Amino acid sequence: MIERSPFFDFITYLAMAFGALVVVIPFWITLVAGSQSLQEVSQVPISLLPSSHLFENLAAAWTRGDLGPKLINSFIVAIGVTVGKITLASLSAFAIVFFSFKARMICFWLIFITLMLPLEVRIVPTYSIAANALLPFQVILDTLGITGLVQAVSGVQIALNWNLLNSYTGLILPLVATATGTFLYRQFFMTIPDELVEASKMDGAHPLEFFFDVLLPLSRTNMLALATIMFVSSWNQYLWPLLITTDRANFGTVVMQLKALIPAQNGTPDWNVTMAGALIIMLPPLLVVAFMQRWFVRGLISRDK
Amino acid sequence: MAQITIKGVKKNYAKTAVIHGVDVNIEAGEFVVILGPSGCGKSTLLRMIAGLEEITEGEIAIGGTVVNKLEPRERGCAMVFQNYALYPHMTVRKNIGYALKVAKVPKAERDARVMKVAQSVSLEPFLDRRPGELSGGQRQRVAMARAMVREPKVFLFDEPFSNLDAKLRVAMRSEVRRLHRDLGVTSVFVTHDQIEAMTLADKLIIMNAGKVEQIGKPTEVYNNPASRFVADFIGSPAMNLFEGEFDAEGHFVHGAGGRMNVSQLNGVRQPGRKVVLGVRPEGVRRTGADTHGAIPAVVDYVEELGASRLIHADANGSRIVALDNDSAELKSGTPVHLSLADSALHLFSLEDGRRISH
Amino acid sequence: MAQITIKGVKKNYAKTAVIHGVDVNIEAGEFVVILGPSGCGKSTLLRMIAGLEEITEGEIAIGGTVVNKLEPRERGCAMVFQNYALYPHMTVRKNIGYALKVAKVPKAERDARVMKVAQSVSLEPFLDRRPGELSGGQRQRVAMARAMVREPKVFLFDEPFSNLDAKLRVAMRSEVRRLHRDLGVTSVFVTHDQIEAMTLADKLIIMNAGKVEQIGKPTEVYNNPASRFVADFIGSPAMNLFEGEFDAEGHFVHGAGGRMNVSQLNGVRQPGRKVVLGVRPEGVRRTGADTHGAIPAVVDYVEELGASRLIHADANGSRIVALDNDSAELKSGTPVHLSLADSALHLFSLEDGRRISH
Amino acid sequence: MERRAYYRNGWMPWLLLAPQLILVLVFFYWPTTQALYWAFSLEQPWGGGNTWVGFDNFLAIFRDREYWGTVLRSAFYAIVSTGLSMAVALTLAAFVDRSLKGTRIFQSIYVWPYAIAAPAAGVAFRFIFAPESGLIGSVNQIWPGIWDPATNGIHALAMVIVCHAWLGIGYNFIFFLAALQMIPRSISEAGAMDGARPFQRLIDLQLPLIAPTAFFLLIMNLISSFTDSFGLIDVMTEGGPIGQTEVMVYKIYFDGFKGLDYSGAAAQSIVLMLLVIGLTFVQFKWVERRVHYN
Amino acid sequence: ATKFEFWYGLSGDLSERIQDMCKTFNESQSDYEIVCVSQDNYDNNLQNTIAAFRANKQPTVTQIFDAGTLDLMLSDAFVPVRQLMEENGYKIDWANYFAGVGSYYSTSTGELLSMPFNSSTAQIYYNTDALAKVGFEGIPETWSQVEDVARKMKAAGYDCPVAFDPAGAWQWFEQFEAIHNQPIATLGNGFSGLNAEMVVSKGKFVDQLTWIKKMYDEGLFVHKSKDAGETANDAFVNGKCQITSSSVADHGTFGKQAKEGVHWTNAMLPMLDGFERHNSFVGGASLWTLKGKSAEEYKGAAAFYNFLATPEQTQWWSTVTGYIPVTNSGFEAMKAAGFYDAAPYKGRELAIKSLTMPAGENTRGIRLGNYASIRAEMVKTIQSVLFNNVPVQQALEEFDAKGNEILRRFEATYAGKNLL
Ligand SMILES: Nc1ncnc2c1ncn2[C@@H]1O[C@H](COP(=O)(O)OP(=O)(O)OP(=O)(O)O)[C@@H](O)[C@H]1O
Ligand SMILES: Nc1ncnc2c1ncn2[C@@H]1O[C@H](COP(=O)(O)OP(=O)(O)OP(=O)(O)O)[C@@H](O)[C@H]1O
Ligand SMILES: O=P(O)(O)OC[C@H](O)CO
Ligand SMILES: [Mg+2]
Ligand SMILES: [Mg+2]
Repeated sequence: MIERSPFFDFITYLAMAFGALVVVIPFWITLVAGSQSLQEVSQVPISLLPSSHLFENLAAAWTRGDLGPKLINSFIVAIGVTVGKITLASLSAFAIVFFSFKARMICFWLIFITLMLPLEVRIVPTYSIAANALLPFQVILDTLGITGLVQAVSGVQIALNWNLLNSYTGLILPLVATATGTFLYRQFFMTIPDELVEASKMDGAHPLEFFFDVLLPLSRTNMLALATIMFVSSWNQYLWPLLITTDRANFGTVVMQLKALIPAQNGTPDWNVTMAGALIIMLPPLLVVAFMQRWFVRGLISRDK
Repeated sequence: MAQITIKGVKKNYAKTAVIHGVDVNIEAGEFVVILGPSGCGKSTLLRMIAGLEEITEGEIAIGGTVVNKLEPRERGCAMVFQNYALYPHMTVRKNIGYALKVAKVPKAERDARVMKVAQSVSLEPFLDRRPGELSGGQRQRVAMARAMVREPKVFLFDEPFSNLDAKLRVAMRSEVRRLHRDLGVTSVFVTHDQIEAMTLADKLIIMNAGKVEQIGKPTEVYNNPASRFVADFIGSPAMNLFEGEFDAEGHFVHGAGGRMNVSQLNGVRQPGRKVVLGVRPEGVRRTGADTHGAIPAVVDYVEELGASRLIHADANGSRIVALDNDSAELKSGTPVHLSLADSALHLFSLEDGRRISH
Repeated sequence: MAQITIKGVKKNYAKTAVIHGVDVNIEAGEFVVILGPSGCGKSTLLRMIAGLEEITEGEIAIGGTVVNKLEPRERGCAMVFQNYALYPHMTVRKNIGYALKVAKVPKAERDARVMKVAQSVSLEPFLDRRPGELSGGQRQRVAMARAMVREPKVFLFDEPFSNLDAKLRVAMRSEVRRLHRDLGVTSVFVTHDQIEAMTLADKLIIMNAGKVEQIGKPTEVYNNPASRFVADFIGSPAMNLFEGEFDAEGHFVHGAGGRMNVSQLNGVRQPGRKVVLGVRPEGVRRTGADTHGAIPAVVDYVEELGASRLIHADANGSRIVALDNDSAELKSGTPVHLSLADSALHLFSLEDGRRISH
Repeated sequence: MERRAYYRNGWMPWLLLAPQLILVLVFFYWPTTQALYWAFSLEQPWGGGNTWVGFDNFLAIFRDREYWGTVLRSAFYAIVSTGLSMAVALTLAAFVDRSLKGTRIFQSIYVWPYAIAAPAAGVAFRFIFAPESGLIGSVNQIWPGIWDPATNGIHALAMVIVCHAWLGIGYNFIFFLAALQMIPRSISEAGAMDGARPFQRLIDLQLPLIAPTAFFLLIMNLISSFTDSFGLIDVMTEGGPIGQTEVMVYKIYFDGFKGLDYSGAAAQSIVLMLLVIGLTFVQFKWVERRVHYN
Repeated sequence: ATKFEFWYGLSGDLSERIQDMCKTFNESQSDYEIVCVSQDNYDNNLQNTIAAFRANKQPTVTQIFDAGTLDLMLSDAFVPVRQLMEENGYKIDWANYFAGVGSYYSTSTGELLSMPFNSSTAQIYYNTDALAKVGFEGIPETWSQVEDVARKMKAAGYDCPVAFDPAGAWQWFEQFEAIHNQPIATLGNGFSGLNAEMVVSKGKFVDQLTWIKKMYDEGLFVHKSKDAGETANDAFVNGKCQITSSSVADHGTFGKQAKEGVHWTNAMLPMLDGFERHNSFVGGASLWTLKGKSAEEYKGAAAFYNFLATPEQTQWWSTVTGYIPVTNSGFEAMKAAGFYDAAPYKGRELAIKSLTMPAGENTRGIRLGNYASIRAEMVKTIQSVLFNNVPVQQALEEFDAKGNEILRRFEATYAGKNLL
């Protein structure tokens, strides 16, 4: 920047260091507590230096929270959501941005509105749809009288049923449905110069050829940013998995296990194990963000000129 | 190589009319330049030819086929865009070859054709670079190569040089000219740079506000502008234009009572007729005070152009610019005398701006 | 109004040197234009004067005070940026008045001064608009008004017209000239447009690759370019430059054995001396085949400029451009004869490009 | 300006949109419709049937003082956590924007909180704020009983809010930084030439110019504080003590799932939906009307 | 073998015992395989069961706590246990079950709906060393004695005489009402109609809560909870607190977890002076068989219940946990075998004693709709009195109002249905 006075630079560093402290302290405390023994962690005031019990605690948390299979579940869900969302979002954003058809704006709003009403707000009814995701179609068939017709003709009763409870599909699909990705892609696609589309038209490319040959390669950075966002947010999902998995042993995710790691009602207050567990749970998304942050930031700063 | 016929073409965006009915005939192999101020509809017209914009009314035929309903890829046109519109993620080779790939031309043939085109515009050393690693001029050449490789019937250029600096522009101009000479493909070139237009065109189309003002050879347009608009638009420094009327003695009265002796306009000097008198700066010369018909003026400032200079002066309330080769210093406020070259006078109707022949 | 002294100024970005040591003296009240190709360091130099860029080495003094360590606000300079850098969220009034507000000038006085400045650049009707609601030329004037209102000791302009179209550029040029005439403030103006440079400068500084190539009056620079670079850079169409050497008879040998009679270069025609010979297109004229020293050439193509035209021809393997006023058509391939005007020859060393006086 | 490079192709856009539209229909519009229906009826928890009751469910929650308490608490929570988070993020972004040497390291650290699941952060903060141990617990050594989120609702709420604000720092920071960096450098330089010092430039030039981003963030934060607070509260306080950290979403979950009052919860969901839609609408109105500076 | 699922709401040590039990069952025969899944706690198990039921993914058997009994009864989602056993050809002597246990899970006509399983009641636990230290002979039997003892303990340097967790509404509130034969709601706590009304603010609990508040303010009752970092039970077994009240189910856990040198005993809940002791409520949970499963699965469930009803199994369960044997014969057999005579089981017979005290019109149990929510309201009520100094009378009136709202809502939800 412009002013280069050493004093001002000093203030800047001071403020930034303070900010870093604020951001890092919770991580540090988690690490420190996770590395201490039960005695150390129960001391008041707690020592701010890590101790030597990290691995025992990690191991204890690992078994108590049954983190192995839960981590795998979390990965499956996070990757499933990420891949699904990127696919869906890029396709629908492509349609919305590059095609001219009457219902374009209606479709955009239909999808976009979902952005405003996160899952948490419609928990209860969403649950029942998860029990039978085909219910809407059944109802449509029923009200149109098709069910009755088919039954009268063939004697077969149409009963659509697709239970998503306790399944990866159930964990993944509803998270894929939301509009964040579509919105981000739309924002990016709008920065693509008209001329590029036109050039490809002049070159004789079909819309899908334009999509695969030009648009997708160009949105690589955005894809990475979106992937980061999606991975992190689906990894961190709490309420939805909590709701949709009654069979936690098989379909639980790590974040759900946090509560199980908190010292139990009549157990010892072994916060060291809890924190070690938290450490394990935090790590994958943290690594993803730390690793992707360059693209992540760049992908969001789509400088449209 | 194909003839292009534009018949009664109009274009509306929603309610606003942008092209008000254009009729143009472009011969096969001709190099046509469309020139006009920003927003006059040049690009729109070009894009209608290309098929990138729907034609609201009228008809465009390429090589005898009406193309109104055809997709861009079916029209056999290639286009060079203002900002090149190269695919940023593809190498030069892939950029040039993309149209062929889409057309499912076999790889071997594709490579050969790309190579041939690349050679013809000296791009071989850069075939494996991305557009981002090229200079402006090189990018421009890639854009041209991309258009050439399809061996189209028509080339369309939309201000292809406007992002280049002056030196490069001159160079690219001669490259385009060479290209046209070599391939002889019908070309339509849009620009708002008149030097570009003058130097490139076989046929010049001057557009203004969605209408064609004049069609003709560049020299024809320069020497016989069909309207006040064209007169003002073509030529740099711009033509001096004086609004005024003829008095009883046939003098041209303008500004704060300035009078000019314009006897050469004999025949059109009806007293009271309101006209615009035009004369190019090179038709205005410094002269002695005693020259017949000399116009007294006061120097405002002088612009040094290197080889020559422009004298900006005030003649009885009208601004007048004269081209001068003398190198003596002329301070602001110096009185001078100017005379108008006989042959260089243009006359336009004040009402509708059309040329008045004399 | 202040004198600016630039002494041995260098600038490095990290490791790369961008300005290699510049010494310039700018008199109080002078209008200096820095001209050079893109990337040569013009903006960097200007920004070092402004205080927006640290000075790596050397010294800049304004009005006798060394300003190396001063903040921009302490230097008494005002700057007009290439893209105007207007505050988009403030009205024109606030844009212009912002510096005064920061300086805690009382509201009444501030308003008065803003109004005065706005009047002087005809902006009163727009005072309550935002920059986004102004045309390019109006924005440009706001930028100037903003610089003027502080009554600075120095005006700095960084390619202020590069975003304007040709017509507007001409108009703004005269506005800047008038401004300077009225206020007489020391001004430094950066551009890479040579017409702008030629027409505006009291003193022209030609820069190339971080070095000053030549300092002088515009006509001086045009007529006596100090180096091959300057000769090539100044003048449009560009000067013809031929690389070659003198033969035993004192003829200049170039291209594929072309020979020119350049007897007027007497004194520097050492046989075998490798030089670059320069002549402006207006110094090359068509002539009869029997004219003494006529150079035979073949027309490549002709560029129509309206009032005149450029003949691009090939003279024994060297490209040569001549300015011609004749309007007879010249087809590609026509043989012509050209002669070089006596007074117009320039000679440069082939090695270092410096001018060789003769 | 409107884009003009549209493809016209009857069925293809529909094909492209179909997967997303179907999912949205199934997982969004259907449940929402159902919630709407439940909100106007009494739904038996075991799914045995329901009875239409009109606006009774809404009247019931509106008559409930505790519900209004939750609404007010949500508003307080939203405003304070948003304010705190945005202020910290903006300050950091403003300093980082000076791009001094080494700034990149700070920049990447500041993004970290974004990666953390609310419940995970909740666990860490709960420990940090635990009255008898942890970091803040030490104050109780000096002044016994001064800090006790277990019995003091205000302490508990403060603890949750601080954690929520912390979680938002990363996201807010990125957007602020992006916005700041998108301001042309020359604007700041022009400000400097006009004599304004850094702080004054921040107030006079940068803040107004990033106003759209700030507003966008404001709304996103507010919405997230209505909705994302669930995980945090669930692991930190479970709404307690005395329901003093119960916010709207938590109550919806609690009443619906724990309390088996599906209809009451649905009515509350509808109210919250309207609120969030309202906020988003405000954002759009504002963004639409926001000054197009160029 | 036919597989079927059993969901339960216990965790920790008790969960492991259930797993042992399931293993024994699976090993005892080869026709059925029971899969036992913990849902952490009673609340969760009820919610998840409902959720699963709505999705048609319910387990065959689920463990529902006392507070959820009416929710199940009206759900139309279960197969009554008596019917199940009959249909599958098992003869169970239902009269053998403790009257208090049986009646809690039966219709007004005496039809037993769910299988009694882990029954308990509340107890008070004392640190005997502390009692000795302040010179108290025997065991306090009234709250005024408790107050006295606590005061002395405080004086003797004990920081925490009584550990108090407001979340323990079951022992501190419900059981108090039972043994004092105080109504929580009209109509015999809802046994004779869905239109019962809350009456807590009109009864003795007003005084009791006032007293608790006084004790809390004096530092004699000390807040111990999960949120405060240490639960009441932990504080007691660690010797930090000297008195606590909890389920007899914890008797076993206390025995295992008590720190070295911590000596303790249990007793029936203290009484207010001048009140005749009535029976306390049956706590814990019972097993419900859910509708919508196959006949094979029901056969398995019946076999499982039959297995639970065997005397050996009853005795084993009661031994490894603190839960009471639910049948008369089981209890008698254990008593005869001298089970209750010595540590670590000594004292558990007091639970039976408490449960078999004379019955009153308000001691049959609690049959209120969505009672879990009402209980949660009571926790808040106690917290607001202790932490926020809300006047007791006002707090309890608000509690009644809140409770009535829940009840009326429940009534409306099941409009047209009647109590079984
Ligand atoms: N998609 C559109 N919707 C509405 N009006 C448009 C659209 N595209 C162009 N126009 C208008 O049509 C007119 C002609 O535009 P066009 O782009 O053809 O001008 P142009 O001559 O190419 O100008 P330039 O030299 O600036 O490129 C302009 O006034 C422009 O504002
Ligand atoms: N911040 C920077 N870091 C590194 N190099 C820089 C920086 N700014 C400018 N340069 C380099 O310094 C050289 C001079 O830049 P400068 O902007 O002064 O050129 P200029 O003459 O103004 O060019 P133009 O006409 O394109 O504006 C260029 O080569 C440029 O790449
Ligand atoms: O801890 P338990 O199993 O005795 O149960 C206590 C209560 O009855 C639960 O509602
Ligand atoms: Mg255009
Ligand atoms: Mg520059």
